[in-house]
Amino acid sequence: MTDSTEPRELTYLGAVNEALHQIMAEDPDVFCAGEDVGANGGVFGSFGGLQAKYGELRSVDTPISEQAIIGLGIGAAVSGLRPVVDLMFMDFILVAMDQIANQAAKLKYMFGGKTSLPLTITTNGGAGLSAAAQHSQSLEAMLCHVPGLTVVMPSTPHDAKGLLVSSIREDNPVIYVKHKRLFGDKGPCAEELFSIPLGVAKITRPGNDVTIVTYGRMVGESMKAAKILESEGIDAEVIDLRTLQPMDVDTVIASVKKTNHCVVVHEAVRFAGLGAEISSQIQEAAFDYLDAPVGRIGAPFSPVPFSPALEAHYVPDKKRIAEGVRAAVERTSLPA
Amino acid sequence: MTDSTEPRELTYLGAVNEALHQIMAEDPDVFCAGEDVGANGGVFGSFGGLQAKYGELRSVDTPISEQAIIGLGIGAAVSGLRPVVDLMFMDFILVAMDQIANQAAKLKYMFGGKTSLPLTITTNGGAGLSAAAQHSQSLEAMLCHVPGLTVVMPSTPHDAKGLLVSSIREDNPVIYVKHKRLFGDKGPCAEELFSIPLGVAKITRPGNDVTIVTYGRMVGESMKAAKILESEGIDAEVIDLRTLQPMDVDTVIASVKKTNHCVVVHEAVRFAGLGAEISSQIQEAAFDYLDAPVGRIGAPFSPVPFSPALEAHYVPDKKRIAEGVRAAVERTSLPA
Amino acid sequence: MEISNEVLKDLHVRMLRIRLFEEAAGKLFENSEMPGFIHLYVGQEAVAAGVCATLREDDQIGSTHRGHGHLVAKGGDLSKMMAELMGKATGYCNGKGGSMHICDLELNMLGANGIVGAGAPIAVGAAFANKYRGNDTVAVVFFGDGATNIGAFHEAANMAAALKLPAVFVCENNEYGEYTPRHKTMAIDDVVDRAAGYGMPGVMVDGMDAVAVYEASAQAVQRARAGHGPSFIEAKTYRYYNHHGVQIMGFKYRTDEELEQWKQRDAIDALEARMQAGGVSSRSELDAVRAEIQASVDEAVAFGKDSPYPELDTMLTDVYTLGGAR
Amino acid sequence: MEISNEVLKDLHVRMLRIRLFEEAAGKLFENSEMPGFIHLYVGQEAVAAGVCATLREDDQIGSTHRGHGHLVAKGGDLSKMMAELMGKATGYCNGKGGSMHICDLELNMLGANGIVGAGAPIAVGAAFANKYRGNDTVAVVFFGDGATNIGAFHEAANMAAALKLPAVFVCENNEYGEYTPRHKTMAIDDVVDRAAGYGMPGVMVDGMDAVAVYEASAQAVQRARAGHGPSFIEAKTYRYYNHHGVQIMGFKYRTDEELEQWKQRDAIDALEARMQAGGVSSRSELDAVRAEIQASVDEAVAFGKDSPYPELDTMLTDVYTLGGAR
Ligand SMILES: Cc1ncc(C[n+]2csc(CCOP(=O)(O)OP(=O)(O)O)c2C)c(N)n1
Ligand SMILES: Cc1ncc(C[n+]2csc(CCOP(=O)(O)OP(=O)(O)O)c2C)c(N)n1
Ligand SMILES: [Mg+2]
Ligand SMILES: [Mg+2]
Repeated sequence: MTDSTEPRELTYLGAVNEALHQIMAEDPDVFCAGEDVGANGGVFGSFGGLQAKYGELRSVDTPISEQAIIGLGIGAAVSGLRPVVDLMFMDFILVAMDQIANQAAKLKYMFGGKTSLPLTITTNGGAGLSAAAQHSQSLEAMLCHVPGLTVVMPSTPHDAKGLLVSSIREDNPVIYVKHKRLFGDKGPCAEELFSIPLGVAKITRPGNDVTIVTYGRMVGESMKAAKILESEGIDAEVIDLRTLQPMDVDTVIASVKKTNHCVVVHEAVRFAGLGAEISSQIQEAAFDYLDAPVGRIGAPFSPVPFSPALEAHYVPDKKRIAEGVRAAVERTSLPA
Repeated sequence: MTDSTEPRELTYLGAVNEALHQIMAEDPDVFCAGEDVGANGGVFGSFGGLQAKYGELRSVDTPISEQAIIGLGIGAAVSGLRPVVDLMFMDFILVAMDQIANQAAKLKYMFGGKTSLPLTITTNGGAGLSAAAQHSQSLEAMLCHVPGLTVVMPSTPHDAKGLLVSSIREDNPVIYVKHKRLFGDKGPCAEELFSIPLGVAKITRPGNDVTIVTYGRMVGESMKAAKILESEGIDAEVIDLRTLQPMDVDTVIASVKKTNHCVVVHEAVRFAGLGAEISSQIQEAAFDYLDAPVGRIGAPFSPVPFSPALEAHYVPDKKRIAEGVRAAVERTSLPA
Repeated sequence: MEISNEVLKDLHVRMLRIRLFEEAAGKLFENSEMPGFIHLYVGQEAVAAGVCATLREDDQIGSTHRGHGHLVAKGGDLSKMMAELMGKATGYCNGKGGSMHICDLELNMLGANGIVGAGAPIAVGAAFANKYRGNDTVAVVFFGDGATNIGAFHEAANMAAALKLPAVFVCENNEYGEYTPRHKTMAIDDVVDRAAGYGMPGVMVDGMDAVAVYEASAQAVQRARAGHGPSFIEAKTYRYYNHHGVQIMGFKYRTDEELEQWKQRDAIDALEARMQAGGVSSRSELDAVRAEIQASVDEAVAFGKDSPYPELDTMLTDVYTLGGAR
Repeated sequence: MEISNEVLKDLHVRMLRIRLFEEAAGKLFENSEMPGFIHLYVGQEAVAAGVCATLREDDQIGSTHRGHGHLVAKGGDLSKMMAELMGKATGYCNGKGGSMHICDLELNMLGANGIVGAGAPIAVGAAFANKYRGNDTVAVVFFGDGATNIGAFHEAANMAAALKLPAVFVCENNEYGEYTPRHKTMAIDDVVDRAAGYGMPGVMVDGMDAVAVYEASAQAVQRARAGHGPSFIEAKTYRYYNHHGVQIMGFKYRTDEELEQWKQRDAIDALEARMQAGGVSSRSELDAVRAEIQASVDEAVAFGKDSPYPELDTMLTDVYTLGGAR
């Protein structure tokens, strides 16, 4: 069953953990590996209880060796298993980027299609915890630029569970990125094993005046911004992309053709961020529908600052989003 | 002296080598290090003759250790030297991405500004030699997304020399990317040591009907396309960005305001490539001047294929560029 | 260890198949009938042959940029190989991979790799899958001396030891990484000195002696099969041709004399001498074997030449496995 | 080696400065007066103190995520440190770096590092600069036991040995990487077993004995200064607090008994006992030293608390050095 809507509540991290428990019960080829993933259940708890239930071979504590962790997953996936390998922080993809982008992403193609690569890489991205420049990044644009990869970023407990199940069932390398500041967020989530198809965006709030395209933790901030805007008479449609690669551009374009205005919001650095791709695609496919340029809201061009006094202003929030949307909507009335 | 135009001809690689010889003569703090860089002068010859002239300490053969090669450069730069460290192929930045993007790019900021980092990373990018998926990539978009980095891609012998001199003199980490298929290209290049400022684009061909924004090897292909288009009555302005980060957006915007049409051309994969950033910025700054969406020409969404039969169609060429420009220009006449 | 005549003949055939295949590939490359980069295995045949002769078909091997020899030794189809090297649709990778990515997953040859050291973690992943499944399959990791300096290799070796995986690490020490002699890039005399740091037993063998390699590999493979974890083998060997391509003499980075000295100890010559001396095969029998292999190489060349290039519409296939999101 | 009373007193002060600074930082963290992650050095003081006491100010040190101790031992300003940990404008990094990036380039402390192993190649770069300049300055690379499993560390160690750089590699083996015991992540008993693979001399010392660390370091530093290349020191030690933050007892990954056993051998207690027994300092003299250091720590805390947060307009400065293209 797909997209269940039962009322039970779970935290975002609880949903991830439940998905792992259920899919490991279902499929003996699924195992988890990473630093502190086994006995300790992961530093954030995503893998809690798995080793007790499934043993050390299916819940593996690895050395601090990000390259070998990804390689372990690649080799096991080529051998027909369905590994879930963990990188503690998204920033650490840079340590293992060769294995991710030169190996996992390309093997199938380089081998003329003669393998599949059912590998899931889980990781934790995003700022807001004063974790400073090397533990706070949102690097999804780099990953989406690499043919062969699939990139998923859930925004709710329900999506966290359903998208993780699909990621693990996917026969391609998937990078599944949780946001650290969503871990404790509660929301409805069905108890049974269910999946949400990858590559399908969700209209989180229908609206007519402007489209806000976003994902991850910025979905919540965008929803708050939409509420502010509503009180000002601006009816925003909020689209949660959920999967960034492949991207559900059709849903975005259909929305923009209706609203004629669009703002893309992400936490990542704006320059060469995913907002640029989305903005360009909208322009290409809906040029004549746009009453204003597609706005882009993202982090400014600096590393993530440590001090909470700075970081609070670094990460986009509902206020900045609302401002950006206002600017986009008001632009219509400017002289052309 | 800047932007000299003496008539002597040099190859692209010869210009690089000459720049290194001259700047090492001028500045005793400059040294080169990398795999086969010393005794052998680099596998492509960029570093030829340096060890004979400047000795083993200024022209260092390193182990096959891309992370330590970049780290060597960072540590030496923090210590006040001006290292030039080499990654044989641009694809190998992925092996060293932590040192490049988490360390070199961020140290100054994380340290509250208390250091400068005069590090140049030289490398060789681009497809067209049947070098397959791991030796043919154009990964500049990833680098440009990282605050703290500067990215340079010369298109001619003259630029190769002048931009390398500026890169080495720059007090920030610069990735200087040569294109493998330009190595043997000959062009005018002044004999004396000269520099070309980073961050300044060059209008390679002035024109009135459409702006082609490009860089690296695609400059030559775009110039050829412009010639084809000229015969069809389309007068293209070709802009060679030369430096991608910081990007000379002003020159691009000024041109688009004049031509009202724009196509961005690069060899990199289109999705989340730099074309997206350029297209978005144009849209944001010149929305009302655009008669058609900004076109983007780049590689399709696959790894670089090995077979010449496929690769020849993978890399954009003058024909594809001309087609893209035609589409952009003709778009004006479509019903809005 | 008792070495049977069958093993000697097997080693001979494996080595000769590599040698003749590589000589042919080199010629095509010199004639510009082969695109891209090729890293020939000639000179090092005893290593791939000696190791692969101790393996079962289900045992996996991880390879390097210098991978032709490994695939031939594992039983690779010469025609599909030659076609791949020429970028043809009939090649192992349908022309998409070429020399640096050639593979046969049915033979459990997990692919050459263009990134030095990167094949090691992947092969270790295969070793993990063996342990996971509780079978007694073994994964062999081939790598050069230069590769032991790169992080991915180190992580893979340590991971295999820490998880006690059924793996065998085989270092082909040909004393150079591209054009840089080994002593410039590591401060140890023997690469095998690194084994102790991983907690693996390590042995050094003459990589020009296929029998010695066979014996060392048999022991290491047996150890891995029995669940006792990984081992390290350093095989001292030499490549006859240039790092990349064919050119052989007149380099600055190594002397012609050095090359000639190694060729004196050519592994195929040595084995043929031993077989003749031991009455295993006569000269004419050996020649017949060579002729047979040469014929199959010639066939492979013809197959490659006659094969079509891939159709343009295959360019964007095989990026993803279809189904699911794709 | 003759250990003078001055050295003993120096080691004592260095250790105590770390201990009291860290205890204060831990309290602030527990009271939510300190943002982000902190990795306390308490328990390991003998290592940083013993090593840094053998260094000159121009000698560089590369550090880790657990870097406060290294900076204090190198002579760091406690007030600037405390302010940085609190994210204040007056901190070492103007609040931009925090605990994981704290540094003092004037003291040649090249920065804590949030990426395990990543500080090693950078420190090796500093060692290269020393050799390049022909001076006799030495770079020390601190790293944990867990860090020796990551590629960057391996490459750095090998590079230093291959280029014969003036570097000293100091492994602080506290037997855990976060919550995973060392024996799960490497198949060797002693980390120092890795030294031979790099061609470096290696020694193992009791990391709870500042004098032992001092002696080993003095020798290694001397060797590096004299141009004989890098050495490896493994110091067996223990962290008293949790991997991150403060919580101390009741964990599953290690027992309270194990912790208590290590605390019996506390480095500061041991040195104080030795100093008293040897007539170097009396209890009351030691207490006076402690009181003085505590006062400077209290001052640092007050400084940190009273300091302003960085102004918003500093957010986008310091990304680049201005001039040239910027
Ligand atoms: C990460 C990486 N760095 C550099 C290269 C370029 N390169 C290809 S082969 C090679 C030498 C490898 O030496 P070794 O491991 O000893 O193998 P050999 O070529 O001697 O068989 C180098 C440096 C590469 N392919 N990948
Ligand atoms: C590349 C990387 N992987 C993982 C982490 C998360 N992490 C931070 S500290 C640590 C443990 C390090 O162990 P060790 O080197 O022994 O140092 P210790 O914490 O014991 O002092 C880990 C895994 C990281 N910061 N960087
Ligand atoms: Mg070699
Ligand atoms: Mg530790």
